Amino acid sequence: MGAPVTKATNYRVAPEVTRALGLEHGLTDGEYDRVVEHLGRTPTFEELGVFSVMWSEHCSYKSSRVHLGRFPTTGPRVLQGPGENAGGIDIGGGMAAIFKIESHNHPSYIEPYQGAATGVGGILRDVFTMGARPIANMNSLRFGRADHEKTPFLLGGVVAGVGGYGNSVGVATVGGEAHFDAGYDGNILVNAFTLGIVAHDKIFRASAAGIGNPILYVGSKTGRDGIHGASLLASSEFKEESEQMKPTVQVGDPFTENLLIEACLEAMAGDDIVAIQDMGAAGLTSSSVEMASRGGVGICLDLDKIPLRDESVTPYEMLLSESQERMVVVAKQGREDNLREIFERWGLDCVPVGIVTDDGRFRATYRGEEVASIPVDALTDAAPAYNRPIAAPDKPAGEALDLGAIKEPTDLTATLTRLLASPNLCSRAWIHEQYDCYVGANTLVRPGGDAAVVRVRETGGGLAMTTDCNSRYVELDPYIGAQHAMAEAVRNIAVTGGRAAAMSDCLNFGNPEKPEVMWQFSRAIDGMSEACNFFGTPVVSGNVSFYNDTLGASIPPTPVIAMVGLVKDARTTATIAIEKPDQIVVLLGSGEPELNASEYLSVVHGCTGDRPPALDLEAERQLAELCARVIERGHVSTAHDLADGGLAIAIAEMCIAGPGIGCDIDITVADRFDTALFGESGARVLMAIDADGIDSVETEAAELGVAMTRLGSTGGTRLRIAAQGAMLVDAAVNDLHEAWSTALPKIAAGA
Amino acid sequence: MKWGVLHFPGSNDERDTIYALESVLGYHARLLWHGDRNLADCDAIVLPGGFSYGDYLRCGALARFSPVMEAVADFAKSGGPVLGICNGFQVLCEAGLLPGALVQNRGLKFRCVPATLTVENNTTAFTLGYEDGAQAVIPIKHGEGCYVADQSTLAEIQDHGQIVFRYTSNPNGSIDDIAGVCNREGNVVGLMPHPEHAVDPLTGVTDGQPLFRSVDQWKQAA
Amino acid sequence: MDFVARVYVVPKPAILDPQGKAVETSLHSLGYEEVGDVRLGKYIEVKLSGDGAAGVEARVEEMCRRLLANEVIEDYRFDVETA
Amino acid sequence: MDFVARVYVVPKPAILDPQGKAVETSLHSLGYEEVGDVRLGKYIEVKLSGDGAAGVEARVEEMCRRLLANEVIEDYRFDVETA
Ligand SMILES: Nc1ncnc2c1ncn2[C@@H]1O[C@H](COP(=O)(O)OP(=O)(O)O)[C@@H](O)[C@H]1O
Ligand SMILES: [Mg+2]
Repeated sequence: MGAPVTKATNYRVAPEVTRALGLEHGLTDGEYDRVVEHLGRTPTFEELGVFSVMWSEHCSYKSSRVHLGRFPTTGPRVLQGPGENAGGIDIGGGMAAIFKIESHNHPSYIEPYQGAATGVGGILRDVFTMGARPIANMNSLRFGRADHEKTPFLLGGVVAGVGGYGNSVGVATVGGEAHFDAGYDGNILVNAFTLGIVAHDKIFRASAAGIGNPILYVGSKTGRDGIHGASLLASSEFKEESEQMKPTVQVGDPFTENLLIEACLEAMAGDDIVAIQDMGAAGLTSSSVEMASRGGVGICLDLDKIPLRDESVTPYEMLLSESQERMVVVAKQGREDNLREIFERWGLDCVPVGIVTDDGRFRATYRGEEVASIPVDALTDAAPAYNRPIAAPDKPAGEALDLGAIKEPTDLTATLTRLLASPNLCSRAWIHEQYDCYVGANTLVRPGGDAAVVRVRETGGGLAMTTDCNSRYVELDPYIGAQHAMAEAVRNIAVTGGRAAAMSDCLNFGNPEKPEVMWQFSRAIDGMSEACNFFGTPVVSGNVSFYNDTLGASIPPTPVIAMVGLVKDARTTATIAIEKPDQIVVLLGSGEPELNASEYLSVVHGCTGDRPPALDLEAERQLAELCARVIERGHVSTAHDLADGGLAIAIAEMCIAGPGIGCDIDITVADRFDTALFGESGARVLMAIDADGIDSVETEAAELGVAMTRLGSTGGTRLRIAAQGAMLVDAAVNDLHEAWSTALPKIAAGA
Repeated sequence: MKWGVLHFPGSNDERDTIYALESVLGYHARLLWHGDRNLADCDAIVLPGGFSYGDYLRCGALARFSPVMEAVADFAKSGGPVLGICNGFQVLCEAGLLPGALVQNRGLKFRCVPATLTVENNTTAFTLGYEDGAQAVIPIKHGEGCYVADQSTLAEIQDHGQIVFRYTSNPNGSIDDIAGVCNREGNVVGLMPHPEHAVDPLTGVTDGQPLFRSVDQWKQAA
Repeated sequence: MDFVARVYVVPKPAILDPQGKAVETSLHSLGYEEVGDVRLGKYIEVKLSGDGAAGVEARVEEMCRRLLANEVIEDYRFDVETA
Repeated sequence: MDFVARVYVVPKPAILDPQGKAVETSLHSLGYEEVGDVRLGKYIEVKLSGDGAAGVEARVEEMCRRLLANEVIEDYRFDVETA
């Protein structure tokens, strides 16, 4: 003990550490033994807290690590693969794109506004920590049934939170996705993505170095928020009691984040910083431990120096707090004042709280007492890793489809209208109109189409980005389903004129202790890995979210793909909108529509089928190349891929997105009308092309071996779809627009 | 012409405004820090959009006390052209340099959509370049853009031609569809829509260009 | 001496209060039919020190006028208590 | 009988209150150095009818829990008066 302290100023609370307390902290018996072994003694209370968060599923990836190694993570463009705060790729002109997607599922279910908001805040920090200025956000959302009683509250809160944070912090939210499915009734998904750009030689890595270098604490003060928040919440099943974990709720302060971005970027532009890292899940502990581990050094923290919101915060709480908008900086010795000057000008705290040491230990002192001293290794490399049992489910998901029992609707116009107003196909405008998509002055293709495209001024080109996952497909076949998600992402990028370059992923799954969940997980990774190799799109960052279970039921497996592509020239992009009459409408690609697993089957007939549509990766690749080429060359500026809802939905969306111009098309129907109109498949794209551009597209298509069919032309104000002369659909674009655009506001209002 | 663009903590569109002014429109433009007490010989001042001081308490309420705002008030009084965009408009209202106030959208939600405006007064420093009654498409993006004023203020600004822009289709519940107003002299203008995001053909429409160009005419006439 | 000032800021009656209206509608739809008008304002708790209540009140009045309320759209009142 | 309920909702003490913090900083820079902690919450005035204060209070309590406050991050209190 150091100098005698009075009780009023010493807030160390240190209950006796026992195995039972270890178990309460979420450690298993075996893990507790290993803790004792690593230390050669019983841990202190603070050390127990540190082990429990560092070894949590969320921080240690203990169930997923053995599988993630299968992802291809290298390639000619990769500047930074997984392992840092975010991944990075070369985008030409000496510039890099830094990006990552991350989950904030459980916090968003407990408090949707703050959960979503702090999710956005966290992913932004992961990106600007690397030295990159964030220029685009996306969000991938899953809610329960549209008519579930909690859905309006959760939807409203999450969207307001994403917008509330992103708009205020000043980064454009340019895209995302939102789906409704009963499988998420008790466990919604909120995945947030950020992309930033930085010059190659300005990329920062969070690796502590330089024995004796000071460690600075920057940003908001530490409070009690989120003790065991993200880490433990995301590391166990969701139970009724979880809703009681209210002290774990974190509140975001986008204003401080905005200042933090500017101040950090300014500080990183100088030469005073060795490493910088945000305090994310498990706060101060995991940020310092990770920096120490990457640099192969030790870190010693003086907890008396931590800026506190409330003086009674204990050392245990300081180590575990997940208060937002905080960073840890390793400064060069003697440069602290330069840094303090910058941060203070932005109104931010910047205080030395420790030093880099050579003993390879994570140490923390409080009031002259050492409250923690742990080998860094024990917390990182030597953290538990489990090869959990894997078993395919006894019976396959879904039920075999008996097409004979699926009655074809008599009024296909009514069916189309109904589908356009269904929860998963209706307009997302209610969502993205709550997001500022203009700020930054770089948004070339705004939300509402396929991928979003953002300009890169330094290169004159652009970056296309999209998030995708059809979890029904994945549930029916995790391998093919995950590949469909990738193919759709590649297609979404291609139809805006980009070429998919690399990706991040957020693997949202159920309880990994269930062998069937691990089977889904492992199969999805295999499928994605194969597709990554095939498309040449390595995984540069990502996140795993397990334990998405409520009351024993797992969510549908949801490996969300966040794909980033390069657009050569900011002046040549395409959108889905039909802007002109008298253009020729063509269908490219040879995917054969199927009813199995389609949105139509689920909405109109209430069943799912038993497998996703067939997938042809080679066809996808050729089709994507064709789209990028013809758009790049300026032959085409209207293109849209076919995904959920099939051909009829896609063409309707193209009419709706423009000024109201209709089109007349005639399709060849082999079998059933509903299959032709609403069946789903991979590898199909629609384009509307000027008459004088059609030959060029035809030539390119022939060269790449992509089938091209002329379907009809644009014009008038009605969408007409005929098959071999018989009119199947005949609707005013205005009416379709009305059905499509009013559906989501009704869901949000609980109407 | 040299433009000064204020930078409060929490401003978001200040760099976009500089980009619009310099790279698209070819003016000189510079950032002015909220703690500065002079305007560095700028010929026109923009208060940009964003969330100054987090927009905590009320939008624009905390920014109006920044040291730089005293200089802006003097500049405005001496007839210098001052433009408040979105949050900048809110700051000007809070500072009493423009009449009225902005409150939460009637729909209670942030809205980011293109809005069509009618130019109601084309004699101000920022509208000389528009035809009288011209329409312009300029995006809005705000949660608190509902313009309010009491009856007497409303009558007064109506009588003095201080209503500068109206929405053709009201997106936020503003009284009388008001999207922008000016002071009596017409040198201080505030509007909720974002003209700086309506100048570059690559990112959308260009209907915001005349707004900035108007200042050239205003200066010449002065 | 330590005081706490409690400041209540409400939209002026002439100013529409869409948030209050929304709360009212929600309360009705939750079955609280006895509810009439709802107004939604701000509640600000300020801890401060001073020599006596009168002096503190004068200061708080000034804070309200300068910062805490915007008299174009809001009314305010407050009370001061020793903490 | 007509009543008015005044509901005060404030962020829980352990929860970050960035608004309150910002107001605090602003008051300091305006020269109110005597100001300590500031918390910013909501003030809700609900007009309602009922047979007696006790019944009305029970109803208001329920409204607070169900709608007016978010107990995950906020505390509330209220008083009821005849209007
Ligand atoms: N949560 C969201 N946030 C922002 N934009 C969204 C969101 N959900 C959907 N969008 C936008 O709506 C459009 C349609 O989305 P989606 O149907 O998922 O496209 P696709 O089928 O091409 O993947 C896209 O532009 C998408 O970015
Ligand atoms: Mg698409």
